[in-house]
Amino acid sequence: MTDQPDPLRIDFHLLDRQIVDAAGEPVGKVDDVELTLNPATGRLQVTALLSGQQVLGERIGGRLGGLLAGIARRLHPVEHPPPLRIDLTHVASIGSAVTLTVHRDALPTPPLERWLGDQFIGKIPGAGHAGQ
Amino acid sequence: MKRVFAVTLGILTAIGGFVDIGDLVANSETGARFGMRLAVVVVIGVIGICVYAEMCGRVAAISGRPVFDLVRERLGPKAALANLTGSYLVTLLTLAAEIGGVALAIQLASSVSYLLWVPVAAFAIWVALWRVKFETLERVFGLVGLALVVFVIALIQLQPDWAALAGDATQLSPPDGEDWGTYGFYAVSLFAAAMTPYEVFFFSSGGVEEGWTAKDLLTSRMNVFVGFPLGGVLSLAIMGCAAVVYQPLGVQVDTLAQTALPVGIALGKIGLVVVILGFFAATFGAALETGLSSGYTVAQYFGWQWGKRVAPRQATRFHTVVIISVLLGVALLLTTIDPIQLTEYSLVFSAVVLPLTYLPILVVANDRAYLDDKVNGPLANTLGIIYLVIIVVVAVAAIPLMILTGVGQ
Amino acid sequence: MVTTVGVVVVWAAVVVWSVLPPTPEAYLAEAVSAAQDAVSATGTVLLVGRADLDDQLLPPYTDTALEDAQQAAATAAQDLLAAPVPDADSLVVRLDLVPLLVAASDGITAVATASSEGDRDAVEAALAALVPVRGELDQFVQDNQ
Amino acid sequence: MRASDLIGRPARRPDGTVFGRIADVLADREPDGTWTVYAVLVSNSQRLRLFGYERPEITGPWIIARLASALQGPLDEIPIADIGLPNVI
Repeated sequence: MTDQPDPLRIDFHLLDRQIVDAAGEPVGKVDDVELTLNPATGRLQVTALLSGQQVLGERIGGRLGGLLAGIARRLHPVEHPPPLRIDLTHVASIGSAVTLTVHRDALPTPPLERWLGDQFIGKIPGAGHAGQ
Repeated sequence: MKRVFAVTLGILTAIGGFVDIGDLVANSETGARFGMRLAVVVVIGVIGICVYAEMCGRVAAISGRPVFDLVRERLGPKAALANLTGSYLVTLLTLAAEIGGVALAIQLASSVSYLLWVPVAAFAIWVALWRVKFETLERVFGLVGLALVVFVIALIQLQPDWAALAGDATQLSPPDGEDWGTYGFYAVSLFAAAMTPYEVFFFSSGGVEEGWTAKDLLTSRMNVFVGFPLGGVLSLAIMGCAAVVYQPLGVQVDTLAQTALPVGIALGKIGLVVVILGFFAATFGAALETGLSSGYTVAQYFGWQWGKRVAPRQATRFHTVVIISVLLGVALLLTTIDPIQLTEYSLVFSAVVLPLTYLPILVVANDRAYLDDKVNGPLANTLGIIYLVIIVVVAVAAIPLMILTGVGQ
Repeated sequence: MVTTVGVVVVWAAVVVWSVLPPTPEAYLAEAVSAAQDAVSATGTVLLVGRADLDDQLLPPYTDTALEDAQQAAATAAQDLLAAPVPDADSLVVRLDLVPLLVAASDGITAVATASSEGDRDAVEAALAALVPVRGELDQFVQDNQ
Repeated sequence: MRASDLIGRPARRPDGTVFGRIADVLADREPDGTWTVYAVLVSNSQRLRLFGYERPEITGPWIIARLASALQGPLDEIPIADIGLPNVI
C-alpha cells in the first residue's frame, strides 16, 4: 500500500466506502471489516474487507438488517454463502474510495449480478454492448 | 475553439435540461393564481440549485464519488437506507410524472388519450436508456428542450404591462382571494421544482461517468452558473405567460394544454408546434434522467457497478433497477391518476427528502481528505449554510402545508 | 412501540375526521371550489375557442384542450351534486350553483361539438352563450371567498 | 471478529464495566505492511456515525462543526489494551 491515512480510522476511512478495482470499476461497498487476534503477538489486526448485502444486513442488525440479509440469502444459490472477502494485502490505497491491486474479474462475481446476467438482463438484445 | 464549442454546448444543454414537468406545472399554476408574486421563489430556487450542483460537480470531479455514494459514507448504513428509501420513492414518483408528461405532450399532438401513449413512451424511454450513449441523450434532449425558449418570445409577443409584472414580483404576499397557506404551498412547489433531488444525482453521476477531473471544473461551473439561471428564465417566462393570459380571467391551470395555450395565442400554429415539441423533449429528457437516477441511488448505496459507460451485461443489477422503476412508473400512471396531480405530489415529497442528500454533500465539500485545496471557500459555505436553513424550513413546512391547503385547492 | 401508537392515533384521527358530518362551512368551501373549477374550465374554453376561430391552434390540440375542460366542468358539477347537504342555507347554495355548473358543462360541450364539426358559426354562438355563465360563476366565487 | 462487533457497541473495560460507546477504531501500520489496532475512540453519546469532524482535515462550515461536536460530546482515545474485547471469533 502506497497511499494510506494515518492513523487508519476504520469507521471513517473504511466502512461504507466504495471499493474499486485496479481499473477504477466499482466492486462493492466496504460493508464490514474483518479484525483478527494474532495468536503470536496477542494483538488485534485489520485483515480483510467484507462486502455484500448479507454482511451489511448483519451489521445493521435488528429487523431491518435481518430483512436485508434475508433477501440476500434468498437470492443466493448456496445455503450459507461466504461474504466477499478481500484481504487487506490486495488493497492498493485508501482514499475517497478503497482501490484494489487486482482487477474485478479476479474476484467472484456477486451472485445476484451473475443471476440477473444469466436469467434476465443477458437475455435482452443488446445487453453486451455499451451505448451507441 | 473546440473548448468554446464544448462549453457553449454544455450551457445550452443545461438550459434545455433545466425545465421538466415539475417546472412546467408549478410555474404555470402559480402564474395563473399569483401572477408574478412568487417569482422570487424561482430566483431563490435557481440560486439554490447552483450552490448545490456546483458543490456536487466539484466533489464528483475531485474525489470521483457521486452523491449517493457519499450519502451512505457520511450518514452510515441505517440513516442512508432510510434516505435511500425516501429518495428512491420520490425519484420514482418524478419518473412517473415525467412519463405522464411525455404521454400528455403526444396527446396534444395527436388527440389520442395519453393513457394509450404511456406504455409506448415508457418503452421508448427504456430503449433509449438501454441502447443510447449517455452524452447523446443529454445533448439531443437538452438542445431540443431549448424549444421552450418560445415561452420567452410568446411573453414578449403578448405585450404585457412590464411595469405591472415587475411591480407584482416585488409584492411578497398573496393576492386578493388567496390566503397565506396556498401562497406557502405553491412557494414550496416552485422551490422544489427548481431544486429537485434527482437533478444532482444525475449531474454528479454524469460527472463521474464522464471522468471529470479538476480540469473540467470550469466547464462544470459554466454549465451550472450560466445554464441553470438561463433555465430559470424559461421558468419565469412560463409563469409570466400564465399570469398575463389567465390571471385576469380568474382561470386556474391544471392541464398541460393550458400551459401551452398562451404560446398558441401569442404565436399561432408554429408556436404551438414548437411548444409541444419542447414539452416532449423536456419531459422525455427528464424521464431519462429520473430513470437513470433511480438506478444510481440504489446502485451507489450498495456499491454496485452502475452507469451507461459499460454494457448492460456488466451492470445487471443497475439495469434491473432501472427497468423495474420504469415499469412501476407505468403501473402508477395506468391507475389513471392525473399526471399533473402526480407532479404536484412529487414536488412536495422532493422538498421533504432534499435535506438528507444536501447535508452530506455540504459536509464532504469541506473535507480536505476528499477535496484537498478545492474545499468550499467562505462564499460557498455562507451560501451553503443559508440554503441548508431554507431547505430544512421548506422540508418541514411541505407536508403540513399540503394537508392544510388540500394540495393547494 | 411509540411509532406504532403514533401511527394508530393519526390513522384514527383521519378516519374520524373523514366520517364526521359535513359542516355548512365545509359545504360552502366545496361549492366555491366547484365554482372555481367551472370558472377555470369556461375561461379556458373561451380562450381556446377564440384562438381556434382565429385559426391559431391545431385540431388535435384544440380537441384535447376542450376535452380537458369538458371533463373538469362535468366533475365539478358531479362532485357538488354528490355532496351531502348539511342545512337549509347550504341547500340554497346548492340550488343557486348547480344550474350554473350544469350550464357551464353544457356550454363547453356545445363548443366542443361545434368545433369538432368545424362549424364556425356554431362555435361563435356557443362561446357567446358561455360568457354570461362564466360571469355568474365568477361572481359566486367572488361573493363567497 | 468484525469491526461492527466494536463500533457502535458499548465500550467495556477488561472487567466488563461499560463506560461509553465505541465510535471508531484506530489502526497503525506496521513495518511489515499489516495494520494493528492500537486504540478506540469512545464517546458518551448515542450517535454512531461521526461526521468526520474529529479529524483535522475538516473544520467547516463552522456552525455544522460546532453542532457536530456538541452532539458528539468529548471523544476519548483509549488504548486497545484497556478495552474488553467481545467474545467472538
